[in-house]
Amino acid sequence: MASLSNAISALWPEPLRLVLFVVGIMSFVGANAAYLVWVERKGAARFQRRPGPTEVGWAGLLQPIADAAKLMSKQLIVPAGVDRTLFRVAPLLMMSPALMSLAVIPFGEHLAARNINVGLLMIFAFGSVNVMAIMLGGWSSRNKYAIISAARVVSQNVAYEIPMLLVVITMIMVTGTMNLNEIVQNQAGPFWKWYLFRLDLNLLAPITFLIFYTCMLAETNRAPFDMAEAESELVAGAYTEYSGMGFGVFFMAEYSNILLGCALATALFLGGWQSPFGHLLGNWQSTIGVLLGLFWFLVKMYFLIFSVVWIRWTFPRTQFYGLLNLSWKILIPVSLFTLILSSAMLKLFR
Amino acid sequence: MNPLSPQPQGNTPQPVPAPAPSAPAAPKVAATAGQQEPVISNQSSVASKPAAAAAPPPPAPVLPNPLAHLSLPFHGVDYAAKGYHVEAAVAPDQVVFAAEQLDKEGLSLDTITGVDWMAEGQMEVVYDYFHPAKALRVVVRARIPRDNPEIATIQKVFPGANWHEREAHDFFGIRFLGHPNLTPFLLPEDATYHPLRKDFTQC
Amino acid sequence: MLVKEQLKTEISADGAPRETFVINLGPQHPATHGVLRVKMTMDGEYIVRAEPVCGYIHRMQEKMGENRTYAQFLPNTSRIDYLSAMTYTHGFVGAVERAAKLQVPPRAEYIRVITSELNRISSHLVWWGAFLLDLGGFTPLLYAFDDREKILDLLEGITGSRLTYSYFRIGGLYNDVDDTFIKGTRAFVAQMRPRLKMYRSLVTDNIILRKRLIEIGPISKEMCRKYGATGPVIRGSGVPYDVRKVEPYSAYPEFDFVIPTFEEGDSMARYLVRMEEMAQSLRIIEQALDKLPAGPVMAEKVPRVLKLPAGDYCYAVEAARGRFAVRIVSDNKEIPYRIKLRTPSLSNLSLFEEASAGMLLPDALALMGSLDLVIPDIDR
Amino acid sequence: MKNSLKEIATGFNSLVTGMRITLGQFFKPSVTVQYPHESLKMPEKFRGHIVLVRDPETGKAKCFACKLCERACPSDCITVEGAKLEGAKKKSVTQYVLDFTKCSLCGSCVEACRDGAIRYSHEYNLASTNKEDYIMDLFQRLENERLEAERLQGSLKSEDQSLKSEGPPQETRAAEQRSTPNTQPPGTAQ
Repeated sequence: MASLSNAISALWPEPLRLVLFVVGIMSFVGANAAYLVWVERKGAARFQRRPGPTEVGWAGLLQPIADAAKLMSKQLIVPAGVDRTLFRVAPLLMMSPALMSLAVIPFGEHLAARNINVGLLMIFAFGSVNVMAIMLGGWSSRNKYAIISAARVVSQNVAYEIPMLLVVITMIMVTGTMNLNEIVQNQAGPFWKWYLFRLDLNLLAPITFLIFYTCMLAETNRAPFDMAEAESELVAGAYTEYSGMGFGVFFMAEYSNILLGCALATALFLGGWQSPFGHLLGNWQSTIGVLLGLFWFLVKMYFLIFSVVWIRWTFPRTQFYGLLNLSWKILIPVSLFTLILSSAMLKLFR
Repeated sequence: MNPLSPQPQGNTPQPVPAPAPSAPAAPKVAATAGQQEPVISNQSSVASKPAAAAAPPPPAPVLPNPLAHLSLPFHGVDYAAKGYHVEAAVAPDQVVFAAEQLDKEGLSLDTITGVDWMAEGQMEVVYDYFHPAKALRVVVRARIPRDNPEIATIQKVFPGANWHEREAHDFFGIRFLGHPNLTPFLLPEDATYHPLRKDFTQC
Repeated sequence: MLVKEQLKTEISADGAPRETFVINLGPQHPATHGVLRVKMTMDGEYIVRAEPVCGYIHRMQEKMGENRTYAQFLPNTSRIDYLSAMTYTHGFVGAVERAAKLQVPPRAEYIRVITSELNRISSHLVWWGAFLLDLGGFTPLLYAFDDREKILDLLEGITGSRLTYSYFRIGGLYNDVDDTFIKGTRAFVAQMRPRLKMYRSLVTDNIILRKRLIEIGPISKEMCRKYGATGPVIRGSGVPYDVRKVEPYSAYPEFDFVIPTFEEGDSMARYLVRMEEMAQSLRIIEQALDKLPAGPVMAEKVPRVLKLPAGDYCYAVEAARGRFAVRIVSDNKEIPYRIKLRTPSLSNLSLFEEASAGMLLPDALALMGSLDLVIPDIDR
Repeated sequence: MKNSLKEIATGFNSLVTGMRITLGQFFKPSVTVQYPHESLKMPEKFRGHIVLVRDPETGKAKCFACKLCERACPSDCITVEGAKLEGAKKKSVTQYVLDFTKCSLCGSCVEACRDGAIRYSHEYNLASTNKEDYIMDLFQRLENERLEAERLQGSLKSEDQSLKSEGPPQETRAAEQRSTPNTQPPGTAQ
């Protein structure tokens, strides 16, 4: 049987294929953003020993839909004296980079909207738009809490993009490519071939992963680094003045960013669509293979997402300067060190 | 200093174990003298009191007075009956001095409050102190005229008095002279009434 | 880096007026636990001046006291600090009993101690959860409430109410405890010890929490004394002041317990004091259950119409937040001439303005949380 | 350097410990009660709002309108009226209104009552959108219950015995469930 994407490309011309993928990604992100909220609520409930949403649908599965309906039916209040355009644009500006970045994530060997050589670069280029969005949202709200939050987000994201990029540079150096598909292909085989465990290439690989993971939490403004929202300090931070779907889009974007971050971590460190037991079921080209690849990818990605939820419901929030200290005093030196170490290792052993 | 046996002093019944029903009722015996002439020493303060002429109390046992060395009319009180160890009725212009003295003794300010003795036309300001290391509760009282309730602030000695004085001002209209911010504390910002004055009828 | 001392002034280092803005923290704000408002003059995220504005939930309890009999005022005392209602009622009935010279039977005193200590634990649990909520950790709140529910169930079983107990009556107790309560309390003590250990490893040892609390919001002994701070605040500054030890009341002298103190004076010290106090309260409860004497729970000859002899009477108890003192001025009538309620939260909060100057907003909120405020307790 | 490495190690360890604990809780059963579907049983001594106690002999209210409860109430939420019926030794209650909007559930009234004529109800589902529902005419409520019981007695002879032997507490409690504020017959509200 021909592979799914081959079939698609054979049957439909390129523009149609693109539309299909874009729609696919958008619905994937939409469904995920909605149901990650459910996962979060259900997960939080379990960590806190309560049942969580149960009323709407079986096990509360229709809750996200009810929430969305509620948010959509609410009035979009624009506070007096704000810059309306920026105020309205900010949520969309936060949502769109996540959507676009997902275009280069390979969910299977042939299941990527765009298999481009600078995939990683593109993700990070779009990733920095995120900061702008929250900053604009916070600044244009004309609310003191929102402005404090905007200022925090900028310094936080600047601080965390550095170690994250250093880690990614290490990975690019180790893999020798910026194409995510190739990076995953390089990790073929059983799970000890994943870059997370490739101590022969990068002696500090697990630490590299931890740095990446921590930075991802900080970049997506997730607890314990949720300085932008910091509910008990800044009410709702940059989102204070947003109502209805304005807030809803911010909320969805937050989950889309988590999704993106976890997908990227999966592709970079956890072998992407590769099975942890090597090629057991033959060819990745077959439809079964594609689906199996998707299955493994999603398993790993959702495990990471679960861990994000788990962390959120375990720890208190860090101090803001503690957060910056962590980045500048620990993460950046360590990631620089890994960069140098792995380049030395590459020079010596390859 | 001579730890005097507690004389009928201040506004309270005597610190005797069993308050006889004939003991002077609290409001009746006011420290009127205290506010007219400055009380200098323990001795004079006691002497200057109009000493409950109506019903002389039975001789009370001498109670320990850990603050006898201070030049203020402190006298011991039966803790089991009253809930404090030492009390003094001082002149209104001596409350700051008393606060300074007690501050030096290492006491801490418990609270400041008022009692409105409408019948006598007086307002009593009660300063409660406690010692953070030992069982020592001190009550300092001062009486001021009810129609012009003014007394110096002890906020400079105990910054914690700030809020207590504001509260007393809210409730009784006592003006604490020298207080930096005598605005309504618990009452609404525009409150002009003082609900704990006995003639308050607004509610 | 801005120097803390410099931040306390309105003038910046170069002599120019500091460019500040005012932010209103409250009366509706997630971190103010009710309706406290803090008017904060900020320089960026640094606090130049934080001025608490109180009175949003003021109910004039003291005036209410002047309009009703002693027995009628009793339910009010549960509503001042609703989280440690038992101890507040204790303070009030103690003052009345002292004035009326009522001898409370020993069994009643023991049960008062048991219920007060249970109440203290439940209050500290609420504080613990809410404090963690202030610091951004939500899950501990629900663990704390899980344990607190057990206490509330126990207390509801004997008092009939979950929060505003009105259990202590002038001269004794509303009713006697039953075997269910005693067994349940023993079971609770046994359950609570491992939970405290769990809290320790989940939260107290957590590096994020330690970073957020250690050396944050230091309060010196002298500052505590000047502001009349009591309870865990003064004990966190190294002064072992606890009314239960300094001015022993009720049956407390008969139990063996220690007053936990920490010298540091920072938010962590106050945190640790409360955590340790819960363990001590468990000890007291255990001892009291072991020694619980038999007998009546109500004093004999409590007059139906209670008139206190003229004079003023004080009584202080150690509530969960510190020293709660009641002053009753009586003029030999059925209703009190004046009731003064000295509440610990007011004095504890009054030092906030001085202590928080020059701090960062999140740190100031950690400091405020560590003071354990209950707003109705301040506003009365 | 050594210290900071140690700090990082202990810090990391504390984070892992915390996560282990929450994961442990993850798999434990939940501790909450799903309120509208299931509700807690109130303990015997639960202090709900007050209701009048029926005299098992006469089937009428025990209360004889001595007004002790009215006087004991700190919030003035009880209004009692009584009248001397023909041939009766004592007065009997004709009106007993509890203004539940003011009631603080302190229980002073029950304690003041010397004859055990009022008791606490175990009813706690008292939500209503109508303020009038909280001004409860307890006497009317008791009368309605009595009439209801009589009606039942008349129609169902077989239940006659059981109703009598049950005694007042169960009987009234069953009636309470019928008469939450929402479902109260309009006549009971005043």
